[in-house]
Amino acid sequence: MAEIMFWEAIRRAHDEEMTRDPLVICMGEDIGVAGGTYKATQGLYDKYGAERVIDTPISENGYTGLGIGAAFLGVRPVIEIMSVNFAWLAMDQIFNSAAKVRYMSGGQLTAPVVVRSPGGTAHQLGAQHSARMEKVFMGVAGLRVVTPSNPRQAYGLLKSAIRCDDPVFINEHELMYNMKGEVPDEEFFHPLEGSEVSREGRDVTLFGYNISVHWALQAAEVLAKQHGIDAEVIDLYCLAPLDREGIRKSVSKTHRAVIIEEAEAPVGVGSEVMAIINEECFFELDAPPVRVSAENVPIPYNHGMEKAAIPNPQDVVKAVLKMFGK
Amino acid sequence: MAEIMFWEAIRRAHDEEMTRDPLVICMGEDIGVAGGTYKATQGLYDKYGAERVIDTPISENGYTGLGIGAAFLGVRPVIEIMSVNFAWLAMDQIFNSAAKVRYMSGGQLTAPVVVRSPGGTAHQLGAQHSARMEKVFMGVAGLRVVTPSNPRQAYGLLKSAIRCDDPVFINEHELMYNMKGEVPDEEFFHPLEGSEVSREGRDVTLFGYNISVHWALQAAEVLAKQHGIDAEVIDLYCLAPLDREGIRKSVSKTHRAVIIEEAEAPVGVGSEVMAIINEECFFELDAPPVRVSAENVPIPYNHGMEKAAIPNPQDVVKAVLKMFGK
Amino acid sequence: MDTADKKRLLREMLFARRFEERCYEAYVERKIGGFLHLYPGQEACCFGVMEAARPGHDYVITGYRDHVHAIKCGTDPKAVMAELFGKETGCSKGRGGSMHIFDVEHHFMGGYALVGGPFPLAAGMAKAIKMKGGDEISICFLGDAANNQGTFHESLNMAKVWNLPVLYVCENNLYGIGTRIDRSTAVIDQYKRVAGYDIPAAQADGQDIEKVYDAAKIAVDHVRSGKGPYFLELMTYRYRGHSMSDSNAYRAKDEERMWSGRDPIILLRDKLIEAGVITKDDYKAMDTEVLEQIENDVIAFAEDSPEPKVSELDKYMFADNDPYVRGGQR
Amino acid sequence: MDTADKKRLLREMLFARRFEERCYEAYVERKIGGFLHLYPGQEACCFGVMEAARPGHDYVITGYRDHVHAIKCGTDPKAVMAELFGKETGCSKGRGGSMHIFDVEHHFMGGYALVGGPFPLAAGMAKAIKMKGGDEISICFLGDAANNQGTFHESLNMAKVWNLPVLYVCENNLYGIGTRIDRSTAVIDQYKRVAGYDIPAAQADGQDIEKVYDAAKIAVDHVRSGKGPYFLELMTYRYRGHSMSDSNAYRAKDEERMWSGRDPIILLRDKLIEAGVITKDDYKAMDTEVLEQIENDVIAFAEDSPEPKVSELDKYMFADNDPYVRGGQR
Ligand SMILES: Cc1ncc(C[n+]2csc(CCOP(=O)(O)OP(=O)(O)O)c2C)c(N)n1
Ligand SMILES: Cc1ncc(C[n+]2csc(CCOP(=O)(O)OP(=O)(O)O)c2C)c(N)n1
Ligand SMILES: [Mg+2]
Ligand SMILES: [Mg+2]
Repeated sequence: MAEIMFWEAIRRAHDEEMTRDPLVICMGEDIGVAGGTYKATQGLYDKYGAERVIDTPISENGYTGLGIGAAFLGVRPVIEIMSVNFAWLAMDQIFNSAAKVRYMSGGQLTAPVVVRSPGGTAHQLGAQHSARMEKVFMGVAGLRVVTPSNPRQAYGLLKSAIRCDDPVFINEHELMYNMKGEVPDEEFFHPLEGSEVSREGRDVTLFGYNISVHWALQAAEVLAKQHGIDAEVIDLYCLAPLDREGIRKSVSKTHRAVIIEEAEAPVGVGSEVMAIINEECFFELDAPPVRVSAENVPIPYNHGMEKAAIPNPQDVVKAVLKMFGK
Repeated sequence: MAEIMFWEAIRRAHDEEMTRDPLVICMGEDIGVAGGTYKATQGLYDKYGAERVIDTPISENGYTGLGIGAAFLGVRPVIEIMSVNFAWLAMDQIFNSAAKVRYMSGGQLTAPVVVRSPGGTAHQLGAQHSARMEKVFMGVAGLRVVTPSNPRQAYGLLKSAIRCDDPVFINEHELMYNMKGEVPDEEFFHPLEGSEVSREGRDVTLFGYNISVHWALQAAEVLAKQHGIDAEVIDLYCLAPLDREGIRKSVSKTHRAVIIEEAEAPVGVGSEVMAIINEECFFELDAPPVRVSAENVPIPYNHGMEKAAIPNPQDVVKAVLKMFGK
Repeated sequence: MDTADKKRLLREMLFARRFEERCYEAYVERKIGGFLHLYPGQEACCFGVMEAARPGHDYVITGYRDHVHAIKCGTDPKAVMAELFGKETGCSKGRGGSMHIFDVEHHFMGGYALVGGPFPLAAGMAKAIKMKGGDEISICFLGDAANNQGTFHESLNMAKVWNLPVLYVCENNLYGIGTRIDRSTAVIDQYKRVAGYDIPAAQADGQDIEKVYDAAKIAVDHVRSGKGPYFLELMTYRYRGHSMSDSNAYRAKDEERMWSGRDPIILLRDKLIEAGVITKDDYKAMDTEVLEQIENDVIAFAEDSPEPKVSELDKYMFADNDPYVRGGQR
Repeated sequence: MDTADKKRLLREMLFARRFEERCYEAYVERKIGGFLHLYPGQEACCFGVMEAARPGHDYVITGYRDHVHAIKCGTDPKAVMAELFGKETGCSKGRGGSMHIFDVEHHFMGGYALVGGPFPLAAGMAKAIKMKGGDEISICFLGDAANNQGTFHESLNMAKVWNLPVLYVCENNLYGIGTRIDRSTAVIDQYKRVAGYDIPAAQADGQDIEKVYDAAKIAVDHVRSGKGPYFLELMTYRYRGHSMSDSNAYRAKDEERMWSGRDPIILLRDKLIEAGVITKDDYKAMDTEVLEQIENDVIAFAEDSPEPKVSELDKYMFADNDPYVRGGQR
């Protein structure tokens, strides 16, 4: 089992699937000749050529729709939207076409596209390049939404997403492409639904996804070492549909929940997980669930302000300590 | 105080503001010569002319952005998007430009636009014309979101939205334009924040907004008459920011909450109100809060299936009875 | 097109006309719900183009005004009417409705309700055809006002850059709902807008099916031969309001009269009568036969068909038991 | 442009060049964060156009490559650098950063990071100007690749239909990040794409400021005189990578050499030297002066300025105490 980087894991999944199936293609801005802004498609242009590794014009709604139309006839496009902020431009095709076509055609047509895009606040990219949009993708029926927290998931989720007959949105993170992690050498397919216990614990459940899993894990270390609190960390790699059963199980064990999300709080992952807890295991709760979210502002450029706008492991620790009355 | 229709109330607000301020304009598809799909701008073209009552091309992102640019220089555009489904096309300009420009310019520029659009499931309009998108508008920092439930609010909210210096999205409903209601004869301005007690009650709070307020009120009647349950109905006419204090107050009184929304449940108004209840008054709860939402599917055309996909007053009654163990 | 073809086309167009008129009635009778956009006046566009193409083989996609296009591709009119009635036997299983007619078997890839939505989808289908090496082409029928949508621009550019086998047919009926084209559009002749993409384009009379056919022949041959996209504009007119909820008050009576004088069915009928191919009585008999077929066959089927089951509300949302969902494999 | 103007413009362009180069260094020193897009190579575009327009009076809007445009409009370079340093004294109060320079007082209406975003905003400003009856014009500077965005199409159409006083300037530097224009765009000459909107258009050499000025004069006069929109394409080249994170590996060395041989500053300098307006030494002195100004004045100011207060994180999200929020009135 090799340690590889997040971007390498994505690249490998592309590569294997493109070797296997000549109808798998990838497309996006600067993914071909330039190899992709975050290298997720590096080398594929030379290997598979311009017909299958497609540098698109800056036409987000257009090329996303084009990918969807190709998928109608059996092509399997992996569409990269360079930054999730630009995905607003493509929402029409993602939701009005891809997410609805199977249903409204009575099951005749399906759009097995994968749309991948990095969301999240990176380093001082400013208000128009720091959106966290997972909540938007999760809220509309017809789309699967997954979000890897490590190279293994990045690889396995993309593999499954390409082969799955439903449209899948993969929410990545600009700050995570160079993260290292183990990925099995043999091919594998990560489930597109469910959740994962990243750390077992008894006292409180920390729900995270994508980057916030790491904040949760860091917080759990501090809580264990410095405060004697044994936190369980659940990785919600699937955001739509959320794993109600996994959420219930953990909260029924720990009786306490903190949800950590990088986005501003309103109608976000935090609120939805809370709602599920209320619906599934309200009476198991020993304390009100808590969300640790971003400040409700557009993201400022200034470094200090940017950091203050986004949650961090320390905020998680604080939230847990407060919950325990410490 | 005259009884007028919902569309007349909107028309009146437009008319008064356009008379007062020559920089108030309205724009949208077929709003001018044709008078507006739902008559909200009827007669204004003849009265104010083509420069101020603008029939736009079918270019949602374009004309929304144009309105925002005009607002930079002091124009006050009221932009109608004929159906909220088409708003996906304009999200880029709404969020990336209007909602962020004040912040990222350090307060120098603001985009005092009003975007009005009917959302909701009407009568068999199918999957691509039945979206309920309030959740999408609520989740991103920088936009105000209001949603009138009656002609008085429709009038007063639009009046305030036009004059407010922030961008405001007004979520209307296709099925409500012909609803009648009293609107004061004298000019008035409805607050853009807060919530309203539509019916006082002791036993349970029903949270609704826009059309679901009416389902809640109907359910409350049934509950009172047939089951001796006295429901309070709160009208969340402001969805961003939600009225935490109003929510807390009511739940602290009734100790029970049901949130009714026409949209599919994930990351919706229901989950956010639940989260707020958990954060504000968890220990006041006598029962887990409950959401009454749509089925999590694209909306089917068939009449019976469509009805089954969307909640109704009966569902609210059932949810309350279940909560009371009846 | 030989004489037999023309006679057949006359009947096909007449059938389409009567089909749509019957939809109107069924809507008034509340058998059909939702938005209903009818095609009368524009028949020569669809029939002329598809006659030059290969219905059922070439992939066709369009907007919400879609019943006739599906029928011409080979969809059973019964299945279209049943769809409008919201029945399980409808071509979209009652889930789609008037704006979402689908018949993948006949390569009718759907009606879509977002104006401009099909532009990129059509280019995508063309991309797939090209990758798979087939001799089909992708044909996208849309209206004039749709060309103001950004997707028009984006799709035409990509279609040209990647040399995709897609034929864009613009049915220019001079209006987008109640807005006359010159009030929304800088350049009225839509085929001229395509210069910015270096795509060959032509304009033809959309009321005369022979002219449509001739223009479409060139277009289809161009695309099928691998020369890339083509744009064909057909000048036409819709007789009714935009949809059933449209009062149609915005058009001058003169204009309407002028266009009804150029009815595509009457034009072809009169030509065939003049040429001695049919008589007036033949035409009347044809009409009676068409009306009977629609009533006894099409409407009866739609009426008698069952509704979809409410218990199957979430059928078709996702693929059934897709193994990848649980980490399995196919 | 008389001789004095040319001399002034030489200094202005040189200042812009040195300013940008100093940004590069500051970025390497980690004084500047985020994405940084620099302007060297393209200076004659902005300075030539704005010389023909009225800086500080006409409204200007552009993309993320925006520092120099703001400075030419009249923004204090100190405030621009302070913005890049994320300081409270920055022209956007440290909230915007490199891609979001704003200076409304000087009618510099912002840099925007979404490619194609400013197209409709510029048309909207033109709409406001027209309604208010001013003699300003709206000027939108964007790149070549931006023209593939749907907003380009939508905005140009509206600008023409409503006859808006907007000048679109396309700085065609042949690349959108690493993608060469012919790989993404069906028609290379961008001014030809505008035929589909019936908007007058021209192409000019973007390296020779006199040619830019001459072309821009015609354009600006057209727009200001009420004749509606205009599209001006300027052929140019950026010397550096797209942004600081761009390796710039995709361009041929030959091509780069060819373009650096047509440096807008050197071209003007040599003309002025040849004409005897300045000497080589004058130019050197000018350069020294510019460099000192940037170091002692601009950088020092940015360095010494305070950071914004974290406690003011939600300042500027909404208007302060807007009475309508609570149902009051102004
Ligand atoms: C994105 C979007 N915007 C607006 C509408 C509303 N709408 C439906 S049809 C139509 C007019 C389209 O006109 P045209 O493209 O000329 O086609 P026609 O109806 O004349 O065949 C409009 C504005 C829509 N369905 N989708
Ligand atoms: C909507 C959107 N899509 C993609 C990007 C990423 N991006 C930033 S600049 C750029 C290239 C733009 O090229 P061009 O318009 O020619 O301007 P130039 O940078 O050459 O001045 C791209 C693709 C973006 N910022 N916004
Ligand atoms: Mg039309
Ligand atoms: Mg460029």
